[in-house]
Amino acid sequence: MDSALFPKGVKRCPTWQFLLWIGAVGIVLLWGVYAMLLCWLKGLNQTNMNDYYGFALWIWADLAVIALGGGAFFTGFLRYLVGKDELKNIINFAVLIGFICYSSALLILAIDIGQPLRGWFIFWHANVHSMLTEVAFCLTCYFGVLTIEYLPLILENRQIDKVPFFHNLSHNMHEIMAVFAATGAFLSFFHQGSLGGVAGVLFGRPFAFREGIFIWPWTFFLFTWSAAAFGPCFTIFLLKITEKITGKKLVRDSTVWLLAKISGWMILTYIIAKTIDTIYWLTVTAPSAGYGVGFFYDNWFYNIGWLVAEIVVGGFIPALILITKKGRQNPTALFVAVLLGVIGVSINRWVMVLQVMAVPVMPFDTWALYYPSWQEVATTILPVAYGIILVSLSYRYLPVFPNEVELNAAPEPEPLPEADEDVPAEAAAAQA
Amino acid sequence: MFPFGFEWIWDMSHLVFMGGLWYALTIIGLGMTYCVIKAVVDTLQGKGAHHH
Amino acid sequence: MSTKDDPGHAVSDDAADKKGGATILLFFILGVAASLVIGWGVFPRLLYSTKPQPFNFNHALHNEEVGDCESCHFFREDGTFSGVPTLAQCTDCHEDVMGESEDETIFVEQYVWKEREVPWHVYSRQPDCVFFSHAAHVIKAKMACETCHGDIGTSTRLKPYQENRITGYSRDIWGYSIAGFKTHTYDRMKMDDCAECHEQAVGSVDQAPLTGVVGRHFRQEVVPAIYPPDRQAAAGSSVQTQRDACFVCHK
Amino acid sequence: MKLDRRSFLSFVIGGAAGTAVTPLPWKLMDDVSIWSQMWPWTPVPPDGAYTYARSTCTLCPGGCGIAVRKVDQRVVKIEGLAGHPVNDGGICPLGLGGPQMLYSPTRVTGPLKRVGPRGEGKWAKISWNEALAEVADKLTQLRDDGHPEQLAIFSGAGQGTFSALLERFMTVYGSPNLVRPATFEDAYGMAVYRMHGQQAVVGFDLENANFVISFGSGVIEGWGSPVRMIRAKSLWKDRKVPLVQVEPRLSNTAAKADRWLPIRPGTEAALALGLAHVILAEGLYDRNFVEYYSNGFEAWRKMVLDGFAPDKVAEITGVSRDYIIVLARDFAKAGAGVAICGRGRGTTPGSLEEAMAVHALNALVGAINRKGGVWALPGNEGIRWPEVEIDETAANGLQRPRLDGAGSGDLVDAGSLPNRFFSAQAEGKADPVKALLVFEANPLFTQPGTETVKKALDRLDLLVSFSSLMDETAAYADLILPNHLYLERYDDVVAGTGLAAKVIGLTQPVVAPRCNTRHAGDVVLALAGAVGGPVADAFAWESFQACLEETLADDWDALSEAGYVVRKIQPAYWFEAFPTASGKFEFAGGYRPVPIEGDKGAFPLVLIPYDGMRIAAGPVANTPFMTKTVGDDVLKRQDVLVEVNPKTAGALGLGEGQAARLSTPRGQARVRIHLSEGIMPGLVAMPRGLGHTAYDDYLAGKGVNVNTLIGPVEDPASGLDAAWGIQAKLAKA
Amino acid sequence: MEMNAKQHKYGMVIDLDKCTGCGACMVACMSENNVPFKKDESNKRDSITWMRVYKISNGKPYPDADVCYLPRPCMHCEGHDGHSPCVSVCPATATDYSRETGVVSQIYTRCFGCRYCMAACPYHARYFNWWDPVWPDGMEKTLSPNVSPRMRGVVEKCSFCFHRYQLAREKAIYEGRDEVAEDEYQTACAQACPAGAIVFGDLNNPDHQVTRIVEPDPHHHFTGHSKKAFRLLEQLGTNPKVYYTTERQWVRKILGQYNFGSQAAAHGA
Repeated sequence: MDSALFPKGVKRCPTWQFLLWIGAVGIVLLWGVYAMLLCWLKGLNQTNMNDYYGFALWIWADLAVIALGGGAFFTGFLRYLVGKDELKNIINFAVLIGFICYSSALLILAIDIGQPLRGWFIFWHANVHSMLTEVAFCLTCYFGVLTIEYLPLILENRQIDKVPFFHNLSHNMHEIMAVFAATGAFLSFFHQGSLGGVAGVLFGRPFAFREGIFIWPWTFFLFTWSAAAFGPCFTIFLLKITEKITGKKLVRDSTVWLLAKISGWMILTYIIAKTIDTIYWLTVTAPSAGYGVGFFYDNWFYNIGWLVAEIVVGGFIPALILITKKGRQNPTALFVAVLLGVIGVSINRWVMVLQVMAVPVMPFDTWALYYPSWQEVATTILPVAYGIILVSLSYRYLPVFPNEVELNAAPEPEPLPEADEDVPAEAAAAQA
Repeated sequence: MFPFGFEWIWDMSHLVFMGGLWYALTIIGLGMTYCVIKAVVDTLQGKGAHHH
Repeated sequence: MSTKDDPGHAVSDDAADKKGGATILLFFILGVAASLVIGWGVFPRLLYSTKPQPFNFNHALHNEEVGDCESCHFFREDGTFSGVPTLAQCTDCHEDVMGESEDETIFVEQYVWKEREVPWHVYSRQPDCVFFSHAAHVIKAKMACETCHGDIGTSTRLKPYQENRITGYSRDIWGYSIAGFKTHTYDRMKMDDCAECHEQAVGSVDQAPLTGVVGRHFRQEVVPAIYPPDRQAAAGSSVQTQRDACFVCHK
Repeated sequence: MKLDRRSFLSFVIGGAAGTAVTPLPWKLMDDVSIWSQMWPWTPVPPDGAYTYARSTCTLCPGGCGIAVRKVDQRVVKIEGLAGHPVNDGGICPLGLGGPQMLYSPTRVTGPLKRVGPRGEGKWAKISWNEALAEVADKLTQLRDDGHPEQLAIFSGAGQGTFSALLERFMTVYGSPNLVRPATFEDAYGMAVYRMHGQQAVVGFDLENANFVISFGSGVIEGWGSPVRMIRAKSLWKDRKVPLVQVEPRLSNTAAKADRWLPIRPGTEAALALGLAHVILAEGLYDRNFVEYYSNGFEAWRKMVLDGFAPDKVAEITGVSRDYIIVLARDFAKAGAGVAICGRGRGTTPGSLEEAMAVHALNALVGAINRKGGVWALPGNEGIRWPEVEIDETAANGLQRPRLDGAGSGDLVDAGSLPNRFFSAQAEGKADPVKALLVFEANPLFTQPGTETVKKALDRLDLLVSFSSLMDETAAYADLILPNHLYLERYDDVVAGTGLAAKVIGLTQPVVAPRCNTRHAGDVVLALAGAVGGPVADAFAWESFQACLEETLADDWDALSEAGYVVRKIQPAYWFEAFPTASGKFEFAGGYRPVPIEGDKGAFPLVLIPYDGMRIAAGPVANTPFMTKTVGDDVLKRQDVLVEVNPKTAGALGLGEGQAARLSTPRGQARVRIHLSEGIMPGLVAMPRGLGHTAYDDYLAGKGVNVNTLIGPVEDPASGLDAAWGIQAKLAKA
Repeated sequence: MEMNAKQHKYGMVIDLDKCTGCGACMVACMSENNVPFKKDESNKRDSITWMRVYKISNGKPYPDADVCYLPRPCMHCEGHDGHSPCVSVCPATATDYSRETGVVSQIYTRCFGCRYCMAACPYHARYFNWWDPVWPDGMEKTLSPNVSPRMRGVVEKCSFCFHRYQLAREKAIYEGRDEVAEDEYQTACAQACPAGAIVFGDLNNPDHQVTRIVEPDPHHHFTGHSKKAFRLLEQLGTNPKVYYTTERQWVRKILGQYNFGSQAAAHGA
């Protein structure tokens, strides 16, 4: 009955099935919202954070989603600035993912601070020396950009588009989208970087501290780089999942392969840089502060395995798969690669937040481990549920995938699965 | 945030950082204003009514 | 599904759409107008509640009697400022009704005899996080009370005390202009107003365009008094702001 | 209708656009953040005039001078009084706690009468007149029955005017049963009495000593006058004065000492004699003193030389033979060496023989009444009041033996024996006490053997507590007549347990009483008046303050001005110091180990209590701030951690932080294990002062009261409690 | 940034051999600074103690075991020209370094609780108000008006009792003096310490006791000239203003050597 809202010529599952799906995810969402309200009303004592763990699960989630959302700016960068036109077929989806990631990041920050009502001080009373200030500003601005990039997609909904004003608006926005994309890329380079800076500048925390140039520690550049490298992995990862669930082909392989290839080379170059940085840090920076090589991994939980997992399993392996033609063109290998990539960058963000807190600094201090409370877990899952819902809605009602119709219009003799039964294929084709 | 704010100093870090920020904001702002105004004009000129 | 969708539809009533466009614009303007009225007119009235003072106090009269502010608002031995007089102080003169004013009668009967402190609403009450040294301003910088407190010393009636319903502070802190404009030094008592004067003392001002309605006056008269010469050349003590460090005015 | 929807939309958009250029959103944003900065439920302390009031702390016998910081009439802070002879500006965690006690929700706000069973906590508020009448009736009745001795007083009040007032009251009333908590000073005092032939207050001139051996004394953990001792320790550090700490546990004192000498608990006396042996054998003792001013030396010498050769002592104590010799030599040769005893804070007396052995050791090196030595100072004289008229009833009452047997039989030179008092009362001896008044004390918490004390109290007709706060004894009482807190009342404190000078401090009311309380002194006066006759006549003063002013007449002005007066005391020279039969110092004593309670088979381990500065174990309990400073190696949530050597714990399969059941012949409790290399294997150490059942959630129910697990062991020589531990058993919980 | 005569640099030197671990400094600090307290404070990672005394053990077996207490206030790091680990990371300028006094301030009403400064501070000197401060009925009367109570959700830390400097300065002004004397401005902990283990004063003033003990060497990042006094984590470049002295070698070793094992167990208290 909501078929009038569907993009032209596509098939969507029946409403009841859709509502069932949304409802199921909605329950998880509500659980997260409940936890969120607890944190806001009762305070952060609802978490298991403590004075040793001022930064914890949430901040990791924040850094992770921003890194993974990096696909949006980087794809945009390639499409509009580098001129990889091919990518226009996936840019919408990338933008959608980015929008979800960044709105989630902002939400998490709003829960994480002790005085949300005063959160705006970070802008009004900005201290430009603080990496966090840079993060807040660029993050917010870039979220604005993402909204601007996502807006036309909404306006292109078949019904909304009928309103001349909205039609014109989206049209005009498309016209100058390159400008917005450029600004977005500019902002992203900075906030992705300053997120790395957040940890890198902590000269009181030998595990996090890195040298660098000017005000920027090496982590600044490594974070930007890794976001650009792994962001597309996440886009592809989610695309594959979406295709699996919808049982449709949504983006041309050529497009995916192109993005995968670029991502692969980015990962490779990044992980080499990361390796060099790690070696320099372990052999020069840390020892100069009196911390031996073995020291940072001298714990039953935080052992050297984390380093291996991040650099080899989550770095070199996906890189090598993606840069080889055979690798990226084999569906399974491609999926494994992007998955490993996503895990790899997440591990990096994890150690740069939580292991930093865990490592003892004062000579008589001991390792500090922590486990999150259910409220923390719930508020961290909240964005996931929210993301799924937003993807579902967008997929159902907005022309996210320009090639969907043609990719799925190929006359198939056997009837489509019930799930997709709604508009007969012929009718759809006729309308197109 | 603004030159009249308490924390503002006329130094390099403010000029560079806040400069970059305001630059970005201006572009976004102008861009959107352009789009909206042009859309209004177009609409009044009856554009966008016929399409498919 | 979708007779709505037939392409002909949109074309059919082109005029209607134009007319629609105009009405929409009209409603837009209406919306703007309404919000302006609410924001500038209604909101400020709603934001503040007027609280009556326990009884009227005639500063002018007392000024004639005792001659200066210091006799009632004095410094203690340890350099701290006594602020609003306590009942004990007033009782020095007012054990009994002296004049005819009914306010005094209320005071003596309701407070002196019952030994209750007068629950004044203090116009200049600052948040608890503020450390303000009257000694530094009045003794060292030789500033006049009026600079911050205005001409209350010559007033014969206490003006109505308006309390911000949200913050619980006097309207005098934000100032009576809802837009936050000020024409006198005492029109507002927010942090920026303190900063305005303090700023003149320290480096940042040399790089910044002079802000504040009274900047120059303070630079010429107050600064030399507050800050030793060697301090004036140097930038402020704060690493973050190059102004006076936070703990100069906070506790 | 399509049109309406769109129009409405544009109306809203227009409204939003318009609102953005009004103060509304921005002012709201600012005000809301200001609100968040001043949440109504975050208190704003009212400002006012800052003043300091001089007074004297009464929270422990230390007698420190305090400067009480006030804002108008609020007490906000307590600081040490600079220039005060005892603490010179320094102050201990407990002393800092005054404000939290003054404004504590556990204050007894007025006279209370128990309704419902004892200790159930059901009270009726009564007027002071009713309260006084209740007590007076009982007092009168006891005298009418001809049994004034059935009234007993348990008083922890220091040696000041108030105590004298109580003594006077008991004398005219006719009861010998004025009982005081006993400390190591009682044991040491008896030792001095036997060796000097003189009732004396013992003082240690530690500031001038140049070598100190401490037999388990918590030098920096509350022994004597805590702040003074800590200052002395710092002085030693500056002057490089060695401190040797003899005890089985690495206490803070041991850690700060130049040498920690772990020793089998309870064998300290043997070590003292062992050291004496070396000094005698090598002729390192003060010949002048021994030859001209001592008596009974030869016999004592023989006893020591025969029985306490280093090897034998090493065997008994577990201290290495060689080090015994080295230590003895260093001590003797130091010139101004002094030995002190009294375990931990010295709140349990310990054995008389131990005190005598240590005192003999001091005598041997000529430390008696010498600069940097141990001084015997004339007892508490000074108070000159008119003689009391005693009627027949009182006379008869006073004839009766004390319930604790002190002063009669073979305990003729004993003063007060609380351990015997409570056990006798509990066992229902011939002439039990019917009414007990408790001042400045909390026996139900502080006396070892809580069960016995409880039994004893159960046998009373009337238990009256004068506590300002709802402590355990008060909670168990029939009546509470709350005293002013020390910040609200006058008192005089004779300072300096073990201080080589007499400092009298004045405690002054710095604020008006917060609750409907009365000065216990005034209450005593009122009660005396109510009893009437000679009892009333003995108290001419109309108030305690008047009594105090009269008593301290000469010093009153100086006291109220400076807060204290110092009486420099010169100890008597050797030739006139010993009013014994021989007129000389009497060498005496020996070593019989004090038996430990419990069967080694069933209870293979030994539980020893220990003291620390962060937990108040006396009649005054911890403030929330103090409890906050207690380490997570001592208290974890509601569980106390007991110190056990890893070897011992390992053998029992117990690990760090693990829950365990600790049982002794006296009782059992749930504890957690803290593995410590700083304690002798086979021992279990538990802090004193935890496990309160009264007070509020900031203190009650945290840990275990060690006194419920341990009981007194009577020293045959003195009748005092000489317990140093109890057999115990640890098992997984 | 040219220095000038009026600049103080308040600092502290703590004699670890005199410190008895009695805890008076902690209580004095809490009482002076309106520090809140909860019913259960045994979780030391969630227990606000501006001044915390750590217990360090030498890790040797009985009977060679030894312990040492280490009082740890905020170190008021100077870092490089006032850029302490925490100051420059605060996004809202809620914490600040004063060149006039060398004090690192924390403004609770400005702080919005992002806790970045806590992550930055290697000394764990910063504490977050996880809970609303609650004083048992009546005990709010113990609060001092010289220090503003904190609200839930903000970071707080030792201020070197700066309000005492503010009051001392007011007195000086009232008495027509320009400067505050050494004994006029002392922190609550230094004043209370019964062992006299804590010495506080102006490291820029050669007459102050603290300077005479430390002899800070401006040419070597203010390390103690006579190697007698040392600082915690000096090698990180935090340039703290709290110095320590001890003659016990094992303590110097544990506090001085950086790539330590976990052999030195610490108990917050």
